[in-house]
Amino acid sequence: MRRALVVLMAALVLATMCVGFASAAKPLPKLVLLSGDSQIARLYAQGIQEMIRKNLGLPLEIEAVDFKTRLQKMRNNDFQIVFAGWGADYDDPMTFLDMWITGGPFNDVMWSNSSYDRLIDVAKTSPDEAVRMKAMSQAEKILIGETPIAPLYWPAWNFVEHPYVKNVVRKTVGSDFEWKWSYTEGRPGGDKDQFLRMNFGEEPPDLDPATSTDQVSFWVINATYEGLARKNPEMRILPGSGLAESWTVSEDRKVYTFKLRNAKWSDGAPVTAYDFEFGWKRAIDPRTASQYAYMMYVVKNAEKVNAMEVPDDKDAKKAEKNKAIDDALAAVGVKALDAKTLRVELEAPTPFFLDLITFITYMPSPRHMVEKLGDEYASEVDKMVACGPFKVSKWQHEYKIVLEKNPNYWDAKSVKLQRIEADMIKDIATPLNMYDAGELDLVGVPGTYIDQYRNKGMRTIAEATAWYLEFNCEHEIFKNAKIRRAFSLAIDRQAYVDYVLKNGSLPATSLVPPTIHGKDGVSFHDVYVGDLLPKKADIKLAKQLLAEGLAELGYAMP
Amino acid sequence: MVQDTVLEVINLRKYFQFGRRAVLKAVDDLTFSVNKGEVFGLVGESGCGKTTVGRTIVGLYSPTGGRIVYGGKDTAGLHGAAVKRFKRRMQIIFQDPYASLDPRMTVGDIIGEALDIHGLARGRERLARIHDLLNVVGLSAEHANRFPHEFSGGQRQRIGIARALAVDPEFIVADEPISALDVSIQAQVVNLLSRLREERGLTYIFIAHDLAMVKHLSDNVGVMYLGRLVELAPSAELYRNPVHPYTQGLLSAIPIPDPRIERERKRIVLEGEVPSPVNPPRGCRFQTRCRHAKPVCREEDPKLKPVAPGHLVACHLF
Amino acid sequence: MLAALWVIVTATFFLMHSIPGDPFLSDKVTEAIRQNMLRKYGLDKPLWEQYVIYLGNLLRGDFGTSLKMLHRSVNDMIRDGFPVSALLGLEALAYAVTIGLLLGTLAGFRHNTWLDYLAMFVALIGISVPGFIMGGLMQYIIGLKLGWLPIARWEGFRYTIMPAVALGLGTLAVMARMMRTSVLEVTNQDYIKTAKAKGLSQREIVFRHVLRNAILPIVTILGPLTAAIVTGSFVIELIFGIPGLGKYYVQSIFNRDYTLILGTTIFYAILLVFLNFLVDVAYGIVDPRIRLMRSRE
Amino acid sequence: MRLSSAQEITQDMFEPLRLGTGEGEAITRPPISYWREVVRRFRRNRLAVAGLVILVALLAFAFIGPLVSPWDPREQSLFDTNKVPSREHWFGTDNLGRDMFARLCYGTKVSLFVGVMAALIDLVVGVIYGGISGYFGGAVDDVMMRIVDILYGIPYIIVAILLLVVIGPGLWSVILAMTITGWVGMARLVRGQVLQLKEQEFVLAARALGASHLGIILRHLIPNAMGVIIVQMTFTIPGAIFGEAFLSFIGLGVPLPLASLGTMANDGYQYLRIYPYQLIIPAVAIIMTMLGFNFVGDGLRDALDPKLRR
Amino acid sequence: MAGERLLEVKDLEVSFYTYAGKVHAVRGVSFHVSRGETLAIVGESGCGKTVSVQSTIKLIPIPPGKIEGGTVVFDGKDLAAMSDRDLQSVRGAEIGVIFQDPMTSLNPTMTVGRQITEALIKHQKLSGAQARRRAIEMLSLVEIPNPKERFRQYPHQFSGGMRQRVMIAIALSCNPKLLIADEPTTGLDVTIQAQILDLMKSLQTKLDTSIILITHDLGVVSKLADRIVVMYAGKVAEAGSSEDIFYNPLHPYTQALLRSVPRLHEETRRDLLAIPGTPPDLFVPPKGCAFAPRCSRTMRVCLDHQPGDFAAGGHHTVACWLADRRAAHVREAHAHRAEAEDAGARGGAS
Repeated sequence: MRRALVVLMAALVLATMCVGFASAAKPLPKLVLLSGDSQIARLYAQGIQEMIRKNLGLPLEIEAVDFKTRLQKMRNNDFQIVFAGWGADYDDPMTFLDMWITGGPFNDVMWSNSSYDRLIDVAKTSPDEAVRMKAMSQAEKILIGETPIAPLYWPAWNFVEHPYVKNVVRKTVGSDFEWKWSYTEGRPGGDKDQFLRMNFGEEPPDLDPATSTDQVSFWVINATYEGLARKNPEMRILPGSGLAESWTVSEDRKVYTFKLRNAKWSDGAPVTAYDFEFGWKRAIDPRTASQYAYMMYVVKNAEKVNAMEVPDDKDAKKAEKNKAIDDALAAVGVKALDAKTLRVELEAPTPFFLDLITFITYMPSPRHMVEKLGDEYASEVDKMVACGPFKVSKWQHEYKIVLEKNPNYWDAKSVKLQRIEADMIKDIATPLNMYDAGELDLVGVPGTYIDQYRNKGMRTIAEATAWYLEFNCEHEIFKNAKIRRAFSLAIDRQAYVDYVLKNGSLPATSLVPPTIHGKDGVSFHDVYVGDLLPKKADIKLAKQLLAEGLAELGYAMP
Repeated sequence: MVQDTVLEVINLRKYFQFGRRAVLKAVDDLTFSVNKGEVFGLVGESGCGKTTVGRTIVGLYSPTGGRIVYGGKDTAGLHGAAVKRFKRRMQIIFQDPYASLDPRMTVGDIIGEALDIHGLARGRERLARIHDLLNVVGLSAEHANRFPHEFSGGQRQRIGIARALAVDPEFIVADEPISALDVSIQAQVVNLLSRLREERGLTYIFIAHDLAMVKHLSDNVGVMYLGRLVELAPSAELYRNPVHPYTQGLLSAIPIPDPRIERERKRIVLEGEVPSPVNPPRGCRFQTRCRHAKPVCREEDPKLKPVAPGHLVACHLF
Repeated sequence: MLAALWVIVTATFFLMHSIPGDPFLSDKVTEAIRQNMLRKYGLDKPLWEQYVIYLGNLLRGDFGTSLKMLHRSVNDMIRDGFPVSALLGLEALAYAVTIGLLLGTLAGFRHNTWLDYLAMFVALIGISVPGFIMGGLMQYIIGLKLGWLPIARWEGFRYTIMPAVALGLGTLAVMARMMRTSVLEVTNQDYIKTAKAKGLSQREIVFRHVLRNAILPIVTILGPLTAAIVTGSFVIELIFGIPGLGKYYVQSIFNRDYTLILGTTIFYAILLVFLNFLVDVAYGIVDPRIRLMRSRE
Repeated sequence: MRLSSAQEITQDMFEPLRLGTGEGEAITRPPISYWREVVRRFRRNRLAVAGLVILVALLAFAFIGPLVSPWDPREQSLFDTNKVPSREHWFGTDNLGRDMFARLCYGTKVSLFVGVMAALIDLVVGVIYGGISGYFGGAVDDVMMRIVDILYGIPYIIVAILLLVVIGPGLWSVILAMTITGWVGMARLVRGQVLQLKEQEFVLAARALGASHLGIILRHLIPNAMGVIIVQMTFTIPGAIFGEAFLSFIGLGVPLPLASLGTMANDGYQYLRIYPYQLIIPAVAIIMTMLGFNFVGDGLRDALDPKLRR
Repeated sequence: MAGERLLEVKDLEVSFYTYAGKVHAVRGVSFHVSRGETLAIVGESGCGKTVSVQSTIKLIPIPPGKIEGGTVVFDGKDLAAMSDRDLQSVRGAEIGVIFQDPMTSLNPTMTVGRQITEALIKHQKLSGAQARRRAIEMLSLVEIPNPKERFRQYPHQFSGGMRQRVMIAIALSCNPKLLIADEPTTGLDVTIQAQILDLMKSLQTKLDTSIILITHDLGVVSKLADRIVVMYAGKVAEAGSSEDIFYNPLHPYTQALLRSVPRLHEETRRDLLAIPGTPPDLFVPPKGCAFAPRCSRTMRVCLDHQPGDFAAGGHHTVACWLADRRAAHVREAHAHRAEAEDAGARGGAS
């Protein structure tokens, strides 16, 4: 009897222990935020770290790595949370939204939502703007709701320029600078010599529009080339603003026919529709290996051709493969009907196509030069030509580049500026010192210097860029949407931009920045989406969601 | 004196590689023997190889050729523990009283190191031995805690002797033990060495360039020139009847601290200087400075041959 | 020498390829296009094959094309950048050597006086302030606030002064300290007493006997010091907007610009070897003992 | 002819004395070990003492500072950013509202740690490598020195950066990057010392006594080379601290949330024109560290080098 | 012999101020050199012989050295009162110096020729070519073969003996009235030493130079010296003619010194006399006679009172209380014992 009791007791104890073990939650693993390693990236990451610590009570480690390491880790899905950003390629919400479709090339978070995918597909193919806007706004709500990413802020661009600098236009999409209409008035020493001195910060790595990818090159190419259209200072695209005098669009909105104006390259050769066809196909040709080829994917068959296998030198079937690519290129939807007519056929009705034609990759290539020079094209001043308002007149690598007014430009009479001299000084403080000493006419103001320039005529414009945290949706913790949302809600976005960034950035209450336009040129965010996230942290809800999420996963609340 | 050969050096050669091709023949074909209980003096000017001979005998250098037979055993055949035993039997005293004592160690530890290496004494016994040894060389126990730089040259040299005595050796190579010392101190060390020889039955090789002191101390003396032994004789015989022209010149060069004698003395002044041992002259190595050099001297290397009982000379003149 | 270079090339090559990412990885590149680009530049081949190809090109003196500045060959970049870096470096070295030796000599002769302390303090400030701080401060104070010298750019002698001084300060300090020690040592040498006993004046002793001998040990470290100056120019070139080679040095790694990383590494390695050779020659000139040993061999 | 003051001298003083034999052997100076001698010489050098005081002050600052300061070096206060030094925040706050005093203590500690660890690793590797190379000489030495020459030919910055990017950021990565080629200098130095020492007669004496290689290395070579090694270390430590500052400048310094003097100076450099104190404070700390170690190093070298004895 | 006094040093006091304290290296030394004579200053290392002589032309490093007293009259000039600048015209021109270590006394980076011409150009205002001619002359005077070729060579191309010859050539190039030879043969082999000593002797007769020979080697002294000064612990122990010192030494130190070296020419083996102990540390100069602790005839007076110089006939002086008339009984007692001791002898280190 006694013995049985003892056994029973023992069994009971054992059982409770077992239960106890079973219910004892796993300890939380180390949480790591992957960030860039620049001064500013570290600072911003520490701001997040502190908010998570304060508002969620979770310790977050920062792993600051260099740019490429961070990208590779993102591509390899080797992260928990990463601090990332995306700048608009064109003025349409799609540039931010199609990233997150299942299996999208930039969907590093491994998030997948079929309704989202469907909505994006609708928005991509529908010719009806209203339908598109609705689909995209719904999609964004799903995205923010499930929180594979937590938008943080929409950055602002701060700069100062001397009062005599007039009409330097800053765009928010594509190339940032537009100097076509710039001039000076009241420069000490007179305005007879019309010029601007600025700092590019680095050498433009690639001035060939078909392959170029970086900001500085874009500035130069935007000034020295012109596409079928050029945005006016109000960012509108009007027929006749570029090399196309006019255009017609087919009924199904899939075929565009451009009529070119009489224009010349800076060496005197005429700019023809063939130059456009040549240039576009060159960007699409996989053998060119252009990084921005995907910008051309809206053109019919472009994506297919671009994905074709490129033979290497020793490939036995080299000729065969090359021919296959050549054949496929012929079927791409861009064709010069004659020297003055360009016909473009699209995969789908793409409402933002007219925005795309101002993009650098859509610039014409001077066939007569490129065929002669091959890869050497645009490597030196005498190895490139211009069809835009300016041409490169001096290029001291890694030091200085000088743009000069292009007398052959069709609208040369509108161009007042004779010359743009640009340094390539990477340091942050040096250009500011030079600006203060009158050695530069305009200069960007980095975040750390804002306090100093705030009262010195500093101006701020919003960028078409969003910064956000990406959560790895396959990570043991962050696969839980509640936890992701808890993190997102724990961030006090207003305090973050006011006290950490302090540079005029806006708290991101959704992903697509307000600078991106929707139907009829209104702000997509303001009109179609609104604030999906609170500007201030919702600590209570965040903590509750965290607790729920951790419980679901069987982790202990720290 | 017991005529018991304790050390035999047979055709000893020691060459040093010098840069890529040059070879310094420090010691070349040297043969002599040392009897138990005697003092064998080795003299010669700087660069003649006398220090190399001493260091090779105690095993600091391994010979390039030839044999060193100690107590009937070829030292080249010793291995492991036998080497260590050999090192207890034979010790060396160095020339430079400043460089031969580790400046970072106390005198006690310097002497104690010898005891430690051979595990001869520990703890209190070790201390007692050290004090004992200090007393033997005329220093006192309280000196054990001092550092070498606090001692004068003579005292340091005596510490060096105490270190050598620590392992209770039977044979000591004294490598110019007094040449760095002041005159008044030299006698202290020399007298100490003499006393120890008597008290402990030690055998010495006494290496020096000071012929007067070598003569004073040694039973047999070998004269070296450019890696060769040119003359070998009992001490008194050598000084009374130097045969080799070099020995004659050497003896004659030594100033005598007696003005009257010095004034009347006839000098044989050796002309020129010692050639480089890297590139010694052909034939007799002394021929470049020899007043009596004959054609044969430039061709043929003279062998050591007896001119009197126990008196050998390497010269074509005899 | 060649073996050393080979080791350096090999080590750098494989170390470099073990860094995550590649030259074409960017936030806006799709995987398909990236693979395309890798193929175009032969980076999809097995590593050893790339290595063999690289070595082959190297033997022909071809460093290849930069993978960031796709149109520029590494040879060109070095050809453009090095003369600038070299000029900057030489000017910095000139300041460092003249002022450093002067300070060191003064300190050595006025051992343990206020002059000694002052000179050493100045010298130590030189090694105590990191280059980027010193460069930035000079630019702000001398360039902007005082307006004495141009803030940045590389247009003529006036533009070189600030960067060269900022670059040379560390070396200046090392020079001064070594010279001080060396002078102290030489002044204690017997031959200085001989010179004094000859009735030479202090000045004659210093100029004829002390300085030349005191400089000897300094010549031996001139090689590594020059190398330090040349390779240390990165920060200074960055701050002063100078189109030198220094910046490639660091940026090429962040850009995963493989050919440029290797090109600059090899170039600097050769430069180091060459500088050390020059120093040997220089040493032979100032020290007759070495000269003779050489001629004998 | 001159006589001493004759009146004190009396006839009875002219009696022979029998003196004890040990009389002349007495050493009148108090016993001084080598190191005591060094300390004495060191103390005579005003700069060296000043350097030592600076170093002690820095250490005290790094370790006692946190006890005094009420602030946590990591605690941000986003509403109190960039506050100039005040009674509340003695050294002000930085761009995230962290107390600069607390951070400086912390940064000093981290920097000293980096410097000392780097120097220690250099020391261990350099002493072992240089010791073996120098002691055994011959072919071993040839091969080992060849390797050193090769390492010497590799530009240091490239290796450090490559390495840091490969193995990823971390305190130990930074230390490793500092030492990857740093030990070479120490190895060369130790080799030189050993080559010189092993021919010294006291080492020969130990060999003649039958001492083992290890015994000789431990008992004679290392203690005698120690002075030079220590001097070298006093220059390696600031070198490593400096190197870390440089790596910070290119974004490869110690990882967050750690702070070092280098990262702080670099942060502060960005604010030079608005909040100069944010640069000045860590810069002064760096300068102090450099000066401290260099003064001490110079002082030690002078104290250890008998040639400079006056 | 007792010609006109060329150099007269009186009551010279020199100290070195080191971090560890003051070293009173020279404690009231007086000596003189007459024209044409060779004065030997004998003593052990650290006895102050080099410092005394070098102080006369301020060759000692100042600081830490400091000349604290005494007069130095050379050829009618008070050198002690002269500034360093004025002394420059004396050094090298009127007083030449040879140092102990020929290996380190020549500038390794300057040709031998230039090192000789330097002084000639400076003091005799010769042109470069004249100086060169004179220097080559000097090289052949000191018996260096191929002087023209040697003129262009560097010191490391010379052997020790040859370098010492060069040093002599430098020292004598300006025809000085006085040559200070500071242990000129210490680092050399005996056969080379013999050559150098012969050379010095023949040059002295040729050039009629006075010589101060500083040495610790009594053998060297016996060959060259006319008069001898024996120094001990920073003071002159005994001074006199060569004969006085060698055959009638009065100071126990001189006596012991002479008996501590073996003599080559003696047939019989005589035990060496060892002087026990070590010279005093001049950080703490002894109160009485510095030699007292090592002396075999110490008296009570020796411990507390420094002896003055006692005249002993001619120029022979001795600084020892034994020379005091009150110590006559000790002298006599010793004379008896010494006779007895001459047969046997005491030995041993302690």
